Amino acid sequence: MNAVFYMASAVAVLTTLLAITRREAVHALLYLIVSLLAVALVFFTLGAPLIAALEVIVYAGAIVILFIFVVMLLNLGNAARTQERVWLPKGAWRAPGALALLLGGLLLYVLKQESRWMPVDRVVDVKEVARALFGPYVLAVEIASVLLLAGLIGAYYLVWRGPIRRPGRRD
Amino acid sequence: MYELLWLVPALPCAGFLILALFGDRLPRRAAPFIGAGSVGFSALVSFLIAYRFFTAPPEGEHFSQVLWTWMNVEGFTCQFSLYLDALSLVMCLVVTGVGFLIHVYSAEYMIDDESYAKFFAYMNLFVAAMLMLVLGENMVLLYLGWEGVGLCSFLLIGFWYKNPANGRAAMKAFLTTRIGDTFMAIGLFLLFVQLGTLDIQEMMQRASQQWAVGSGVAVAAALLILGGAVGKSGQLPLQVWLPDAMAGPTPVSALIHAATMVTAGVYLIARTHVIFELAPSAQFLVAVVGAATLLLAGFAALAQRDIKRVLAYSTISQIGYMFLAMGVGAYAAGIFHLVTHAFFKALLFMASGAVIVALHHEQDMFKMGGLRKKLPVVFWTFLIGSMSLASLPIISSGFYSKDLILWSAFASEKGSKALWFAGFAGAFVTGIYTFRMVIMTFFGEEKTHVHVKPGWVMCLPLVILAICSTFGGLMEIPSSIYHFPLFTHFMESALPAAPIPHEGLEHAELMLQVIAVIAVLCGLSIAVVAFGVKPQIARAVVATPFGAKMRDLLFAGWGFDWLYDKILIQPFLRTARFNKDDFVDLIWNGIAALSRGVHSLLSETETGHVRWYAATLSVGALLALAIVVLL
Amino acid sequence: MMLICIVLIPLLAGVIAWAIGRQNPGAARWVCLLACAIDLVILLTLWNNQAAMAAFAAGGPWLMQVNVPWVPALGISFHLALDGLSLLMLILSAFLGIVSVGCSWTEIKERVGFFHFNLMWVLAGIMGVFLAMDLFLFYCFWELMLVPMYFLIVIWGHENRIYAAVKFFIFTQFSGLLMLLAILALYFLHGHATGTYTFDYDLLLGTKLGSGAAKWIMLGFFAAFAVKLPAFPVHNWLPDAHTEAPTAGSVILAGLLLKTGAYGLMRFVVPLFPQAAIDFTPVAMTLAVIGIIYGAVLSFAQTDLKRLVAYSSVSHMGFVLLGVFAWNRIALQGAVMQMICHGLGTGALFMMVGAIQERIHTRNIEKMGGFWEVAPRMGAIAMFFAMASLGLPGIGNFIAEFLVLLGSYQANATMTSIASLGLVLGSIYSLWIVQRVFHGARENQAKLPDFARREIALFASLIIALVGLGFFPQPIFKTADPALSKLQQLAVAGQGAVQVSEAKHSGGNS
Amino acid sequence: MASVPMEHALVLAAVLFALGLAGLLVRRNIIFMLMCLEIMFNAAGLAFVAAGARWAQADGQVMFMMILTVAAAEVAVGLALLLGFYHHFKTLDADAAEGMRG
Repeated sequence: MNAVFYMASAVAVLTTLLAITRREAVHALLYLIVSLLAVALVFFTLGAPLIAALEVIVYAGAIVILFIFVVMLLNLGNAARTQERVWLPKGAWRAPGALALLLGGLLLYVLKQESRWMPVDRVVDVKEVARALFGPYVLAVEIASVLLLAGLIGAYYLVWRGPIRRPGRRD
Repeated sequence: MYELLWLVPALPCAGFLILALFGDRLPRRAAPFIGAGSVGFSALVSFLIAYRFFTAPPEGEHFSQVLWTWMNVEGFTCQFSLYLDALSLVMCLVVTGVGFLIHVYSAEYMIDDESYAKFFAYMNLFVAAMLMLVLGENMVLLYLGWEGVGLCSFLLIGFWYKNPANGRAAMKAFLTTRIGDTFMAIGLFLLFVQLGTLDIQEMMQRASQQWAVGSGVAVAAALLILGGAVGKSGQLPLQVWLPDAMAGPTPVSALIHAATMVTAGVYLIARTHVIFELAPSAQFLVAVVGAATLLLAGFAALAQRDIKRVLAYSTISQIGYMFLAMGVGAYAAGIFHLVTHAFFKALLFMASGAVIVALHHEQDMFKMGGLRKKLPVVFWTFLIGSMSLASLPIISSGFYSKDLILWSAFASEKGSKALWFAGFAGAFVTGIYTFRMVIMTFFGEEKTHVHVKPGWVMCLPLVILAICSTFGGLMEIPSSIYHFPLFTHFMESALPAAPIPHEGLEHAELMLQVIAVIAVLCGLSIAVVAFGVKPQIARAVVATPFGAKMRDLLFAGWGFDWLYDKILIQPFLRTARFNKDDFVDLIWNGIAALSRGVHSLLSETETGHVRWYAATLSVGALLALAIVVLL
Repeated sequence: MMLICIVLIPLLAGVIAWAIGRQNPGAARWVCLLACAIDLVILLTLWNNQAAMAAFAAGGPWLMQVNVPWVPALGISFHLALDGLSLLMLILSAFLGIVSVGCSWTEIKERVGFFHFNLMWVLAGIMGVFLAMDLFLFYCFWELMLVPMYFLIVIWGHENRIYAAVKFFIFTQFSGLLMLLAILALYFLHGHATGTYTFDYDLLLGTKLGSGAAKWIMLGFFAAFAVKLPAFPVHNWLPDAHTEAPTAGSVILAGLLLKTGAYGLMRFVVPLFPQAAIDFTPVAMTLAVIGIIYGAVLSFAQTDLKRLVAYSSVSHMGFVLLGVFAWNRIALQGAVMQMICHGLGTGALFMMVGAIQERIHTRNIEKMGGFWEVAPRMGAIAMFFAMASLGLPGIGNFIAEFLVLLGSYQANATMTSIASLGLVLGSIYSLWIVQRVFHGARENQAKLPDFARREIALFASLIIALVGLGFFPQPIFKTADPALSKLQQLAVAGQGAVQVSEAKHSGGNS
Repeated sequence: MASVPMEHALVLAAVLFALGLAGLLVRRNIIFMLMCLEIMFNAAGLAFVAAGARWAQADGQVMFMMILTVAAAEVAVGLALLLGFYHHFKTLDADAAEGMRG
């Protein structure tokens, strides 16, 4: 199982790296799917099968598909690809890369300070999660539902091009 | 009878109110009746009170009438109250009497003016204020009148407001006197703090009890009061406004700038003589100021072209005599000269006004001449006035009063030969400029055609005043001629008696009179010769370089205007203009500019690029983390 | 209850005016006029109540007061109280309220309802300031009068109004915040020392403070009041705000807003921090004298007529500052008188400028001249107010300036002598107005109708008031006297307390 | 059950987060920026799950589900905004919207 974890981790890092560097959106999304699947595997090795499933269903299944839909909607062609070349010269990576490296390094440094090698060896199954979710966290669940509703309405409103008269403005 | 005292100032005040509020709605003919009438009734009341004062003097020879409590705060009380004694009675009579005649005169003089009612309104207000000045029981009330007459002077000098020069003259007059007034106000504060009251009689009493002769406070107070007096009375160094004040209508010059207001300084010193007695050095300064002024102004009068400016300088000079009298402690003599001066100077102004009107508002003497035949009444009255001004012996009132002053300057303890000589020299100069004026105006050939002849309304006051200036002096006849000190005797209840002459000077008086008379006659003959018989003499004198320069200097009134312009007015104007935009604003706007600079610096970081925001966000997170972890 | 009404009436009138202003501007004006008139009547009735006045003069705490807990947990109460000083200021406010509604009758044509709303709310704020005896409430009113004033300038002002309004707002707001800090410091120090945390004026009086703390807290108050007054060198907001504000705004600013500063000095600064105030006196008097002279010189230099009048306010209010810090009865009475007379006189001058501007559409003095010829009534009235401005005896201003100088001469002769120069400089700019605008040859050929009946009535009421005060100032003195006497006693008592505590302190040490 | 140390999982989370950040900062295309945001969300969730697993508690997973919710809502709104953005600016360049420039 350890080996699975490390291999999955390696795959996740690699594909994420590839995903953020692609010029073509669809390529990047495909790499992203792989990355997410790898992370789902990591969840599984960490003893969280429910989360692993959710990762696959929601992230890889729903969110990324949403992205793909949008890419399709926009119908970006060759122009976008050449555009991307202009937007992404080699030098563009320097500063952000350094910044990210610094942040990552700092995080790793923190981990090294605290390192005590705590093993993870127990599965927390669906039942336990469900108990927590509908026990102490029930309010959070409700809030999350409201959040989703707000997201829904917001998204709907933002893309709707119907005959809306903007309120609060006199002519 | 005395209870009617309040009517004396109230009547002109009522006249002012009626004319000011309804002046433009009343028929034009009503204005002089209200204007002169109110003053006339006021004069009548004054005369009745005066009669009563002679026949049945009030207890203590003074009478005070409290009208209402003006101010009463803890530590300071001030009544709105009138005070009548011999001094204020005399002033009252002069103000209302001469004032009435001048009002009558103006009824014709101003008849063509569009603001006929306004003129009488201002004149009435002036009379009311002047009466408050002389009747006020305390210094605050006196100050009320003091400033009130200043206001009226301002209004009336600038009466013909369309000419900006008149406005400037008015402003100059007000501001110059205001400088003096401010000294006086500080004097009042000092007196109040030291003596705890501003009631004049109370104040004088306490001063004489609390202060030693020559004490610093007394000198300071006296000097500050002198500052006020000097400003109002056009004495050195604040005399510059008076010649310019002639921009006003001639009746105004007669009433305000000759007979009454300008003598307020003399009245003030007489009123507060106790303080001056306590401050001998200040009193000596009064005499010196008077002597210097009478000489400087007398010489300046020699070179003037404008007939009214000659009279203005002669007024300054004559008030110099009064100051001289005050300075040597001959208060009654000074007041006596004030009275006679009011007669003859009002007469001279009004007569010159008649000339000016007759010549269609021509004031330049060089364009006059030969009016003796054309305007006989004016000529004779002007001549009588001139004789008084030059103090020709026996037949003029000016002789008696000026003689008394000269004698006091010579003989009193505070007097000295130098002061007498100044007065004597002044008399000589007076003789010259007076008859220069008479000769240039009424003799010689006619240069300007006579336009209108004065009617009886203008002539009557002239005649009355001519009589007064001839016989007014008989109130006081010197002992060398016939001992009859009616006036000084009457004043004794209010003012200390004239200083006792030194022993062994009994015969000196007559001798001095003779010398003075000779001087005056010399002056007269010089004038007759140089300006009448042989005008080329005067011309020759002026033609020399020194003479020309001298004439210019005298014409400009010794250059005081120039001096003040250089050392006071220009610096003030320059400072004001320089700092017009208020340099303090620079500081505040500087702070604003600084914060605006910092703002624009910071707003450079607001690029509007969302990635830049994300980057700065993560830098911030990085820093926060680093601080937590590494420290 | 009456006191709440006094503040409430203008507030309500403002709301009503706003509500009906769009349909019927005339009704909005009448509502506001009526509200001010009702206030004035109420106040005059109070003034006329001899029994209450006598009781107060005999040593009663207040003429009238309302004290309701507001936020008891923090020691905040709704405490309004009236004494002679406040009463006079309130009468002045109501009177000038009428005048300012009257003078904007034809000037304001846009958004009439909202204009009157702001006007009434400023007025209510000012009245509240004069009444509030709870420091928190006082601060609330202090801010209440600020915001509508800002709107008055920024909406109905002249060319450069935004700059002026922002400047006004920043100056007053910043100094107001300093005062808030001082109030809180006082609150906490008092609470810490006594255990009762309160904002109540009566209770805070006599708080024992260390001299350092007292000094700083006093300065916090002083800053706010000095800006409002305005004292040199924080006067710069005033010329701009006055110049750009609509006429009614200028009248309220000059007539009332400035008085809140003076009132605050009398009511709070000296009684709360007597010793600190005494230590501060030389500085304050110097500022006052500089203000008198500086304002007068600058006033003369201006070419904008309204700015000229505005700088004259700086000069005149210097006398108030001088009088307050001289802190004897004569000077204080003079200062109260000056507050009233300056309110009336300068308000009238601003109305005059407003009227001229309405007619010839400029305030530039160089484009004026010879107006007397066509508008003699205007000229005569201007002459009167110029004379009031230079302190001519017989007009209330003279009484005020004379008493201030008389009183402060006792406190500091040198300063007073220098301040007296202000009398001369004051006459320069006052006469300059008359000389430049009304005398001389006709400069501006624009049509210049003389004052109509409405304007005559307004000015006549002001003239009558000023002349009345000039000859019969005694009622004012009588009304203010018990209040001033109490304030003086408080100051003396507080000063004594400080001295005693300091003596104890040093005694304990030795 | 293997015993993966929690720290290693956290290291993975940190690396993924840093990669996401780098991508976010460097890409101008809004689609990529949104993708990178998702990566970062995911990394954060991973950290929660790892920590939860260490203590054998369900709370970590619950938190992940919350994050998931937020991420879902975010991507919905974000993509809607993206569409609107593209409609308005005719480009996907994030730098095109600089109306907030100071």
